[in-house]
Amino acid sequence: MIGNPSAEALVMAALLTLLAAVTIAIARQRNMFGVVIMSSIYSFLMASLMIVLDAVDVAMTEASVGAGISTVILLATLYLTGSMEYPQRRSVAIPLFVSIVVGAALVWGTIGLPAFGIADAPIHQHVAPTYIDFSRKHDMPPNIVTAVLADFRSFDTLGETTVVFTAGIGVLLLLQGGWRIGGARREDDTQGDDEI
Amino acid sequence: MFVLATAAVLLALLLAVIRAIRGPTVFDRVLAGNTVGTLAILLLASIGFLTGRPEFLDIGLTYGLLNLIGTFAVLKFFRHGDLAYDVDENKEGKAWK
Amino acid sequence: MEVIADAISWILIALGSFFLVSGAIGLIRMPDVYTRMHAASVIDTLGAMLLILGFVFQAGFSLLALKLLFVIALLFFFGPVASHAMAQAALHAEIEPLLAEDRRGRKVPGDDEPEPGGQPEGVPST
Amino acid sequence: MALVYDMPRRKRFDNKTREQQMRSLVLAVALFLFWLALSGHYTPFLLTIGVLCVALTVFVASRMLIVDDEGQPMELLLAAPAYWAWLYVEIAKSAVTVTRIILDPRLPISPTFTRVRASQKTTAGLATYANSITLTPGTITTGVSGDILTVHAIIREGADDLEAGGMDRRVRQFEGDA
Repeated sequence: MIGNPSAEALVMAALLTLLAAVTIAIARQRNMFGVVIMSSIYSFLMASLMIVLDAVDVAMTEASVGAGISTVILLATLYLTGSMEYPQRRSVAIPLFVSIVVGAALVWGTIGLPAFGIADAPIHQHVAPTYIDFSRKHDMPPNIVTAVLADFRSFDTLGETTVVFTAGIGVLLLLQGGWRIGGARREDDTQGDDEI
Repeated sequence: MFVLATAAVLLALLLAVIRAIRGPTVFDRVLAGNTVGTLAILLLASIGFLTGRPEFLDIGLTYGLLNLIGTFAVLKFFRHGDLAYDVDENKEGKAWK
Repeated sequence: MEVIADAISWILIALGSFFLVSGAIGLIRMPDVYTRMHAASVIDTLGAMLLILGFVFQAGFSLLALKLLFVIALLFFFGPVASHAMAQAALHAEIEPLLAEDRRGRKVPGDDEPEPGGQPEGVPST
Repeated sequence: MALVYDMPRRKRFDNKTREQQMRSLVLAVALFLFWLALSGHYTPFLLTIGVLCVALTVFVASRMLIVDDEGQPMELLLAAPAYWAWLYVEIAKSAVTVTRIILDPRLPISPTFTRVRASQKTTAGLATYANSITLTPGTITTGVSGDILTVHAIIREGADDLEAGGMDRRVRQFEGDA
């Protein structure tokens, strides 16, 4: 947030508006493929918002999990289920009530947080200086974000990396095609396969 | 100048999202999604320059690759109805020359 | 020297922004999927590449400029692959293109069996 | 449901020729340069890690049998910059055309499907031609069957240009230079 604070705020407002629009569209969408594609759009917008908020590592994770692996997983699910949502039969009163209460509780929770971007927030008092001192003293990677992710929080990162690794397997699945188990394939797979 | 670039990217993003919401076919949404991915890279770059910290452009490369993978996953599903489909496996002897 | 680089980069950024926005307008205005793909490819090629080239001039000779060039290369190599896959999948799903003229039945030199088709299938809504 | 057993469709691992070793080496050098460009920190420890990563990647790539003339067409590398420059000018010209169509209030499109013949001799050349058609705004390759490309063009003139075969000749020249 060094440059132009008002431009920053404007970009953030625009992105949040787009996010809200996409969310409403997802909720109204009845075709599941549309939902999958729009949630991937949502992830890209969310990742851009994270960049504006200077949370670069979160943006990276959001993009790879949201746009990469969850697309693959949701499509694999759609392969097993149908692709159209059934019309809603029950009343929406109770779900609406629950989500309003939860949302209100979350908003209420944010009141207790320190103001956004303030310099004397608790995290800047002891956490960040400790990371910086410690990583300098013990010859950790030159990039402190890397040091925090790979040295201080390595188990947490191991979990995240596992997710990204799984995403990599999804990529192989897509690009390499695949021999099915035992090299077998079904005869009827070739039907309807014409070349345009 | 970077403000202009950021504004242009945001405007294009808005129009692409409108296209994604309006559809009408799934392929319109895929197309809009692909465009949003490209615009996210551009937004990343222009915000980087706007705030004077353009160091995290590597992430743009990741975005590009992920965008490609997501698009391909959806399209492969539509083309073949299956994510693990292999063209060569199912079509012998039609290779190019 | 600095001034010249700045001027070039400003021109490139302005042009890139222009093509970006007009491609996005095309995304809204075009009547069907296939024509919208052409509009989107304006964004992917000229819009994005000019904008990033403008940023390259701002970055000067550094690793940053190299990274930006990698982004251009990515768009250059993978953009057409995605467009092609999209068009093919849409055709496979039997989404009929609006056509002013269908020359798929035309004889190509060195070709024995022309594909069926070849009749004009309606006029685009202009 | 009949089961059909296929042999793995590509070459076996063991006949690693001299050419493949050469390709692996070029791939390793290219990857290491890429690594250096992205890293920006050059201490002995990090450089060693980089070399190890590159070695692992090349090993996995050669095990996946993607280090071949299709996956890594290094012959085309020398002729490429001139071709890319030419292609970029073409892209700019047709992008301006498409932009004028978009911004014209009457939206004067005349979408056309056509078929053109690709006269390239190698798969890399064919892929270059098909991708170049797609990359220029206004034309998209929608299918490849043998050496016939199906192309969707946004205006008739785009289809006419492709049928005249200027780009086809340019790609063949590019392929021949290599």
